Amino acid sequence: GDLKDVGELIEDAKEKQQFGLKIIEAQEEERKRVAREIHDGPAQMLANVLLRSEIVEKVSVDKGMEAALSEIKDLRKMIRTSLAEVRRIIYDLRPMALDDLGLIPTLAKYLKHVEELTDIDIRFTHIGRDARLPTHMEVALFRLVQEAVQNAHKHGNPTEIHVKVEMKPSNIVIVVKDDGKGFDVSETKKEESFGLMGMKERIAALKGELTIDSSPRKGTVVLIQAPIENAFHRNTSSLSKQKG
Amino acid sequence: GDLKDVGELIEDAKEKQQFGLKIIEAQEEERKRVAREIHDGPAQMLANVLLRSEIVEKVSVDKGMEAALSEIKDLRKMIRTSLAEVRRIIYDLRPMALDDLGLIPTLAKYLKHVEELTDIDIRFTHIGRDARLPTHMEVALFRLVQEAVQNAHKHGNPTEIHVKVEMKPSNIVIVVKDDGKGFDVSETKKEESFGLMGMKERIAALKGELTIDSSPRKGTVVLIQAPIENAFHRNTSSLSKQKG
Amino acid sequence: MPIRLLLIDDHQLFREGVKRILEMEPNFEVVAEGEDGRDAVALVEKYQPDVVLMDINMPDVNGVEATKDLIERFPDVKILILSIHDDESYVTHVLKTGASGYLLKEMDADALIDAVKVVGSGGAYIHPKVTHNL
Ligand SMILES: Nc1ncnc2c1ncn2[C@@H]1O[C@H](COP(=O)(O)OP(=O)(O)OP(=O)(O)O)[C@@H](O)[C@H]1O
Ligand SMILES: Nc1ncnc2c1ncn2[C@@H]1O[C@H](COP(=O)(O)OP(=O)(O)OP(=O)(O)O)[C@@H](O)[C@H]1O
Ligand SMILES: [K+]
Ligand SMILES: [Mg+2]
Ligand SMILES: [Mg+2]
Ligand SMILES: [Mg+2]
Repeated sequence: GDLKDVGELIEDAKEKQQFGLKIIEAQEEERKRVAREIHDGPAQMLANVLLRSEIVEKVSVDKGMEAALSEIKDLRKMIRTSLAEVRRIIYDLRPMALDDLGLIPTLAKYLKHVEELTDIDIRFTHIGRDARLPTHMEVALFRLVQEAVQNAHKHGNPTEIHVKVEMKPSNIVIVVKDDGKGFDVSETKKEESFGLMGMKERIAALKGELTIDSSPRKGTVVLIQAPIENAFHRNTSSLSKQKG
Repeated sequence: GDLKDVGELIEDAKEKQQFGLKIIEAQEEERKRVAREIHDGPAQMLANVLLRSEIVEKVSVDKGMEAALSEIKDLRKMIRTSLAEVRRIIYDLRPMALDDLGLIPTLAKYLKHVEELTDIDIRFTHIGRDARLPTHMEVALFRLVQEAVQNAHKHGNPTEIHVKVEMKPSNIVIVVKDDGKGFDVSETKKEESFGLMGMKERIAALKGELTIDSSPRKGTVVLIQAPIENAFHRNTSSLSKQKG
Repeated sequence: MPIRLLLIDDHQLFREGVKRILEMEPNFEVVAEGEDGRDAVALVEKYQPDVVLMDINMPDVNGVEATKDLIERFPDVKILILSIHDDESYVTHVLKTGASGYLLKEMDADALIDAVKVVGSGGAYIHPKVTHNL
């Protein structure tokens, strides 16, 4: 190879090195965050519920049945709150719907959730099949859409995001389009774009393609394409087929 | 650069790519595992507790407070069990002692835990200071020892593992020595040694050194060295110093 | 003379529960509450409590650091740690820093009351569940 190729190769190698370390760090950060969330949420709540149940007993002795019953009501409220929190933690880790129901329902729910939490109008269009795909593919596609949507929300300040999924027999095409600020794709510094790098890694693993079309003030279109291996037939609608 | 360099660079870039992808996959696996653990353990348990707490109200009306209080006692037992499980989940993610107490107490506990779970005698020697180090350093050193100990356990079939930590003012030296099978370090295939690669990434980030000395039937010695930056003085003993 | 107590924990709901149990005791008085190790130092200075009930994991300055600092500055104050963690590493570490007691947050009400009385009168208290871990 000529000099330019070598330079590029060195760049590439450096980038990858940075990337490995960055993911290790991101993983540790996530572990810390989740450990703390569980510690501050469910663990404290459980201790709390134990304490409250002691109060029920004391109150029933000191103040009688009426008061004890009202304590029990409080207790139940606390248990309900912890349960909701536990569910949120689980969902943030990995929507279990991904394993239970597949990509399309999980995306629908995720996008609805983002819409509720933000001022953004989110449109979700699904064309074609709603078939189950191999797990690693469903996870990767979900994360790709998640990153694209998060980027639109974090950086683009859009009024609308449109997510379109078309599932054909032999490939899947997903478009995430926002009407936000846009950005100069060629100007993103590789060392700082770990979100985009992660997307590239994931799409490479799927042997698919990722195109980002954006320019300042024009909004952003993220195009995700991946082949569905022919050998794979996992149909959601039929349990017997899955077994057979 | 000559042809060999380019070839090596490509190799290196490929390896790193593989490595990055492998960590992404490992992270997804971990998320899934934790989500499932929480779902199957604490979440189920809380749902159960919630259900049972409804019965408490009924019981108190139908059979009186005595019976209701005895129901609550049962509930308390269930909650204690979930709390134990929640603790384990937190610990597996990231020992919070690492943040609360620092490296030395966390290692002591971890090694005792491994000793209890296996047939291996584990000796832990700590020489020098027990100072707090920067968080990223405490985490990296803990993970390095954890990987070395897990490797000894998984691959070496040793009767003893000796972990020695020497904390000097300007650097830290950790030795993990096992009397197991040993292995030919030069023969490990890079594509399959993600544990060792992760160790190298982590030690590089610490600007430290990692040496593995092993040969078949001779046991393994892992030597970890890392500088402690002079600027850093985080003394556990004084709150006022931290403020000032 | 009532035993004067200070509660330090970043979880308000938990403080509430502890406070309610403590205040059912005729001889206990909760004089103040705080949610961080920094609060602990300021509040001890202001209220001179007999016993501080101290959480470990708190956002800014944790209970271990706060305990060391309190013992250094106010040698008479007694500290009772209230924690989620049942590892012996926590217990030994915390007792070394000068705390007088270690109680798990899953305690029952009687244990809480006992622990406060023991620590308040100069004794040491360790949660029965962790003593046999030691
Ligand atoms: N939809 C978008 N609208 C506007 N700018 C975008 C959009 N997507 C990406 N960008 C720009 O590209 C940069 C790189 O994105 P990337 O996802 O790699 O990093 P990040 O989102 O800043 O950080 P991370 O994803 O690691 O949290 C962003 O900082 C932003 O400037
Ligand atoms: N202490 C040891 N004793 C004997 N063999 C070892 C020891 N440490 C490493 N090895 C050998 O080196 C190989 C590479 O180790 P490495 O930690 O990279 O991978 P792994 O442990 O097989 O998988 P992973 O760490 O990804 O779970 C191991 O498969 C094993 O053959
Ligand atoms: K705690
Ligand atoms: Mg991003
Ligand atoms: Mg390994
Ligand atoms: Mg706390």
